[in-house]
Amino acid sequence: MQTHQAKRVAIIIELVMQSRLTDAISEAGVTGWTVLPVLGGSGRSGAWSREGQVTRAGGMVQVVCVIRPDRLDTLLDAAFTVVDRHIGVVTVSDCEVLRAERF
Amino acid sequence: MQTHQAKRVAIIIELVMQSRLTDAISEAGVTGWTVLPVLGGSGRSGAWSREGQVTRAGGMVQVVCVIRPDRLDTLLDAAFTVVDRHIGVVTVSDCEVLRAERF
Amino acid sequence: MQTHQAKRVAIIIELVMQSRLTDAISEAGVTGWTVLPVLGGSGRSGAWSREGQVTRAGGMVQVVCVIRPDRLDTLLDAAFTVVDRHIGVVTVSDCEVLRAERF
Amino acid sequence: MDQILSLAATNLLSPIILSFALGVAAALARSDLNIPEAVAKGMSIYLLFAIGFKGGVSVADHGIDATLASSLVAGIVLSAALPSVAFGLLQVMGNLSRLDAAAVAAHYGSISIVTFVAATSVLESSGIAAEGYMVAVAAAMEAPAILSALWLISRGGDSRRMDGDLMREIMLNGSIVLLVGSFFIGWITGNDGLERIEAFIVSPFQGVLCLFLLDMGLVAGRGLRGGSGVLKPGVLAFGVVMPLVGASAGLATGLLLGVSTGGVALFMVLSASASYIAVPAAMRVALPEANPSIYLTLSLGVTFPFNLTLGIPIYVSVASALTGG
Amino acid sequence: MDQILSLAATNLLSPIILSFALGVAAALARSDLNIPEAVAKGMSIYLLFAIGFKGGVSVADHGIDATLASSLVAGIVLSAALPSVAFGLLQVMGNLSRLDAAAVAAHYGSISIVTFVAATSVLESSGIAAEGYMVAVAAAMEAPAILSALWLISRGGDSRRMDGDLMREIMLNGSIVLLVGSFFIGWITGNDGLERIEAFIVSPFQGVLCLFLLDMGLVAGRGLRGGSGVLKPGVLAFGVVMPLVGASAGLATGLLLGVSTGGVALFMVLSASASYIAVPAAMRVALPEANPSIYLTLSLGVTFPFNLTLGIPIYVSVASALTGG
Amino acid sequence: MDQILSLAATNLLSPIILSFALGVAAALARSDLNIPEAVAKGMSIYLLFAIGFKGGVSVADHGIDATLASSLVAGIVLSAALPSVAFGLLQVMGNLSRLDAAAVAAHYGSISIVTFVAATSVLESSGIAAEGYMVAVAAAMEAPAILSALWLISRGGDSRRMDGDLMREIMLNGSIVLLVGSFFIGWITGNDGLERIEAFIVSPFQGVLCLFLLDMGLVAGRGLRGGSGVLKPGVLAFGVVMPLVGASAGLATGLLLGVSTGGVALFMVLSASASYIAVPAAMRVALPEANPSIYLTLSLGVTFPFNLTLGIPIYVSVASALTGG
Ligand SMILES: Nc1ncnc2c1ncn2[C@@H]1O[C@H](COP(=O)(O)O)[C@@H](O)[C@H]1O
Ligand SMILES: Nc1ncnc2c1ncn2[C@@H]1O[C@H](COP(=O)(O)O)[C@@H](O)[C@H]1O
Ligand SMILES: Nc1ncnc2c1ncn2[C@@H]1O[C@H](COP(=O)(O)O)[C@@H](O)[C@H]1O
Ligand code: NA
Ligand code: NA
Ligand code: NA
Repeated sequence: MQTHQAKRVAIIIELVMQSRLTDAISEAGVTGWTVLPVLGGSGRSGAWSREGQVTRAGGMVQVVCVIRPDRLDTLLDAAFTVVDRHIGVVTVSDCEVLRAERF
Repeated sequence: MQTHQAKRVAIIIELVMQSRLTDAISEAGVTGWTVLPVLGGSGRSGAWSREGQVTRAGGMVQVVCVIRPDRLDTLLDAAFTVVDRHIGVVTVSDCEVLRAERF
Repeated sequence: MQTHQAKRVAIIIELVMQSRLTDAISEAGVTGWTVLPVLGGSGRSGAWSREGQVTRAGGMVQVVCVIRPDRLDTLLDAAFTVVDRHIGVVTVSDCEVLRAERF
Repeated sequence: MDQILSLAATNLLSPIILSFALGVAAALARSDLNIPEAVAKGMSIYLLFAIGFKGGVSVADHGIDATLASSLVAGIVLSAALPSVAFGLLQVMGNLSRLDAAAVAAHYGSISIVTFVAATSVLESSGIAAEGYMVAVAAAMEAPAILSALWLISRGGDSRRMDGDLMREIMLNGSIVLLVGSFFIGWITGNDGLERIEAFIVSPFQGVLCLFLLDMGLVAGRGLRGGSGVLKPGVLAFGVVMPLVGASAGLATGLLLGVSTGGVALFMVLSASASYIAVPAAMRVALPEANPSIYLTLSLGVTFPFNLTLGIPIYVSVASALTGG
Repeated sequence: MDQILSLAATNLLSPIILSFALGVAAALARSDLNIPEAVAKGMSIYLLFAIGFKGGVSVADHGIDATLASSLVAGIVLSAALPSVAFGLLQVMGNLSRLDAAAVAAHYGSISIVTFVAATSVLESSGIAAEGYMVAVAAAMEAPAILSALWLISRGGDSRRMDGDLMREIMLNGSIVLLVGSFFIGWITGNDGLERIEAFIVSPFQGVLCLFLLDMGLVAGRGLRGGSGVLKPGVLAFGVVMPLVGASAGLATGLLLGVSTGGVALFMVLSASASYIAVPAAMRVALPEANPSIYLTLSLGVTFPFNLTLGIPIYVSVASALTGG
Repeated sequence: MDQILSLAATNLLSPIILSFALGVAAALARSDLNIPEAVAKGMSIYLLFAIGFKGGVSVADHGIDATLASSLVAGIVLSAALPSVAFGLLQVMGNLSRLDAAAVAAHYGSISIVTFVAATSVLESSGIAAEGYMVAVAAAMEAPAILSALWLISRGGDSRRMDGDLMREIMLNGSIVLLVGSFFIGWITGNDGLERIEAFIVSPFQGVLCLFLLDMGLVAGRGLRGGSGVLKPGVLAFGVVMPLVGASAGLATGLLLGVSTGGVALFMVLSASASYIAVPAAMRVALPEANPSIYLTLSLGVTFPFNLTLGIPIYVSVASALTGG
């Protein structure tokens, strides 16, 4: 089956910043992304977990964005303005996609 | 630690199509997969979110399948028959696995 | 934007083993990870699903760990001691990270 | 007319409708107020279980009416026939594609159980009785419309939309099974059973309905915010005209069958209401090319609020007037 | 015998059992009816809190009986001893591996709190009183069976299954802590406390139990659909024989201790029931090689339904007959 | 003093406080007892809806008091002014960075609605009435403190922390919208509305509050386990001193306004309590560099338990003594 080169960008970010992030990348012209739930984690700012949270303050989500390689820098620049001061991990990996006309 | 080459196929698809997809790939002889929840997303058919959904109609899931490279095409063909007319994004990436005898 | 090589390790493991796994990798000096929920799956031990589970016994989670390439083996060794006798799939893939000073 | 207005006013100022309005307002103002999916689903299970159970108990109480079987058949016929009417009406009023029109038509042949629940609670507070088996009629009306709509499409040469899996999913979808199942449980256990769980399924019912409608308001409001652009004026108007057409069909059916005032009103409500759970799910499988924004916005954002606020009082008043109830 | 039959009939036609049956039927028919995990967990927390609290209030009311301490000890002994019986019985009836047999045995030494809850509600509606502290006995019986089963395995030369973490997880698992905690809260606050929250923990209890058993039925039905193939006839039969064996041990214990009719019945129920929450979790950690399909299908798909439908009426009738209650 | 002690004792031994204690104990003992996020959120929605609705009904009942407007203004002023007091106090008592101090200060200007709910339930069981509009005052006090704290930071030269989006999120956050919305629904529908949903929002209220506080206890206990290390003694002491300072400001305000005994007590409670939902979320957006462990542990792990156990009885007793209520 025919596939096409693409980049997969995964951004783990606080729930409160999610809409700011997706707004920023939409403005940069990126129209496709998926948001995955995150149960907990650990990093430089300590460990946290979703269990029994009543507050929006503590949660995180993962925003995944599959994109044409030549658009990667635009996306990263846009994402970085939001992630910059905030907790968040950004990873980029290679992947291939079916139905490339969609990206 | 000894690792082995494999392919990681991730398919984002509508909840209503999940069992049809996993049925199709089982029939093609693929026996291992994992289903991850998806909170929301955006694509050509607009943005959507899990929040307050009462209906099965709106949700999506991500089906992840780690597979031996030589079985990739069988899997993609089987998946494609289901994904074809439907909303859905299929990505393939390289990975390595421990305990390759399991795949 | 400047990025740095890293490894992304994803471990699908039973819920009851999650804290044992994260304890083991912390002890090996790994301080960053993220836990993602899993809805269901299928493997050699059959298919399962989160639906209507009242018991802790049946669930799984995915623990994702982004790490410097030179630390990979330490991580895999630590993880393996826990995963060994248990259900679980471990995959490793290449990725790039922003803000490498965090890893 | 006076009765309609006074009933409408009472209805509009009930906690139930105001909770719905609060939800719509909060969503339109982009508040982050939201009810977790699991809790909303839990409440809908509660409502289905309670309404089914109470219907069954009422049948146990009053015995099977001669009209039970004919009402079930009438419901199935209504559900199967209304999509053609809707499809025709859409051809006149909007210029949707055949696929979109068929998908919309399926929704209006089927029913919205929350509209039904809201109507029973208006009937109750107006002291109007209805046949307990109407919940079984509601369940019977969920599915036929889907088959009808797929048949409309297949006439256009596009077939193979339906398979065994989909058929089973439609016939055994959770809300039908729960409604019918709890109806039988209520029927079997009767008043003894009701007494044991009354404090759970009767007393807090109205309150749960408030919170559930708050959530429906949030969902409808979000839908309106996102989807309002996709609806042309003609299609929008369909969302208000079709319920009235459906209600008329329901009225005729109810009068023909000779059911009680409440029964006639509920036949009107069922025919007037549009599905927003079972049918959208089936459409995603069978007609993936149809645009969900159109049918969901229409059903949930236009017709549901219309029925909830103005429709139900109209239907109840008309049924009362024409049956002398 | 007559009493057993009439009690069984009443029990089988109660909303609770019918809800369970609805769940099983829906799952076997592959309906998509399902109750969200969070809601099911919420209901189980409610049930544990309510049953613990009411037990505590009853102790506050009637004072500590001289039998409290001896009942707790007896419960611990039963839980520790029954796995050996089950293990032996399995060696005769099925030909499971030692690991699988030990895992199954652990489940039957421990208890199912929902079975206990269902039994208390049968006792209540039959007007039979029981000691309030029986919920504490239930809590005490959760864990010892696990240690026993691991000891059975370690005798076979396979040790190092247990560590401090696992021990803490078993002893402080959520349901034990909630049951014991709410028992003490009920004891401390007594009838004053009960009055304040009665409308929450007493009146809607039966109704919540219905929905919870609907979910249990769905889970059991799904388990049966997937796991029925793994159970050989001998093992299947064990799922019905072992409860009767356990109940006999519970009967003897209750009679020896001289507790009330209800207390004897509950000792029988606890001994007859098999865990499906705490023990499976512990087995996944300690005996990961044991096949979960076997012990879950047996406990949830065979023994739980058996106890719920036939077992409880039998145990209650026998207890009544033998205590002259 | 005697009254304080007896009220404190009654309070400490209520099912509500004991449930909270059970949660804290379970978390400290590292039990896996936990309440699913969705269920906890569902309960908080229930509590907000019920408390808002009942406040509105009480206003419908007693008419608008002349003090309504002045109480709202006073609430806003208190919420805006208290952060400066807290900021100053922190400079004396702890040596937090300016950012951390400002973030903490924002929490103490704002309010904890659960503390408010717990206080109304103590007032009720002591037979002390309060103005129904106090829930509107509570809603009005949520947000101003955030703006105040950001202004404290911007004085230090660090600005651009606030934008339109954040402003909307703060003003229209879910709990404010639900509280104010249900307040108006209660006001509009009055006693008629209340009668329809009383069995849902009044009778089970105390019981739901128990389970909700069990969850709060679990969260607070986990916070204490993880975050206790980050709090220096001076900061810890602030968590007990600041509520007393806030309560004094609330007391003065209440006496000045001439509200009822219950009203004065609630002004004290609101001023003494610290936010743990709305403010932390805003701080993550506006002051991401501030350490969440500090402000969450302080607010949820120190001040919340203090107010719940000792604070409320003190505030109610003082209010009673000084108003002769
Ligand atoms: N190396 C890592 N691998 C995977 N997830 C990470 C890693 N580091 C941080 N995270 C995630 O990002 C969150 C915030 O990280 P930090 O900003 O380092 O506290 C953590 O709670 C984790 O969920
Ligand atoms: N480029 C992308 N990257 C990540 N997820 C995507 C992308 N495009 C689409 N999706 C996901 O697939 C769903 C359907 O996409 P579409 O069919 O384009 O509407 C979206 O709602 C997203 O969840
Ligand atoms: N090839 C695979 N690809 C993705 N997930 C897998 C695969 N094999 C197993 N899994 C996941 O790991 C779980 C346990 O696998 P197993 O130990 O093979 O039963 C399954 O239920 C799946 O969630
Ligand atoms: Na209809
Ligand atoms: Na047992
Ligand atoms: Na305050």
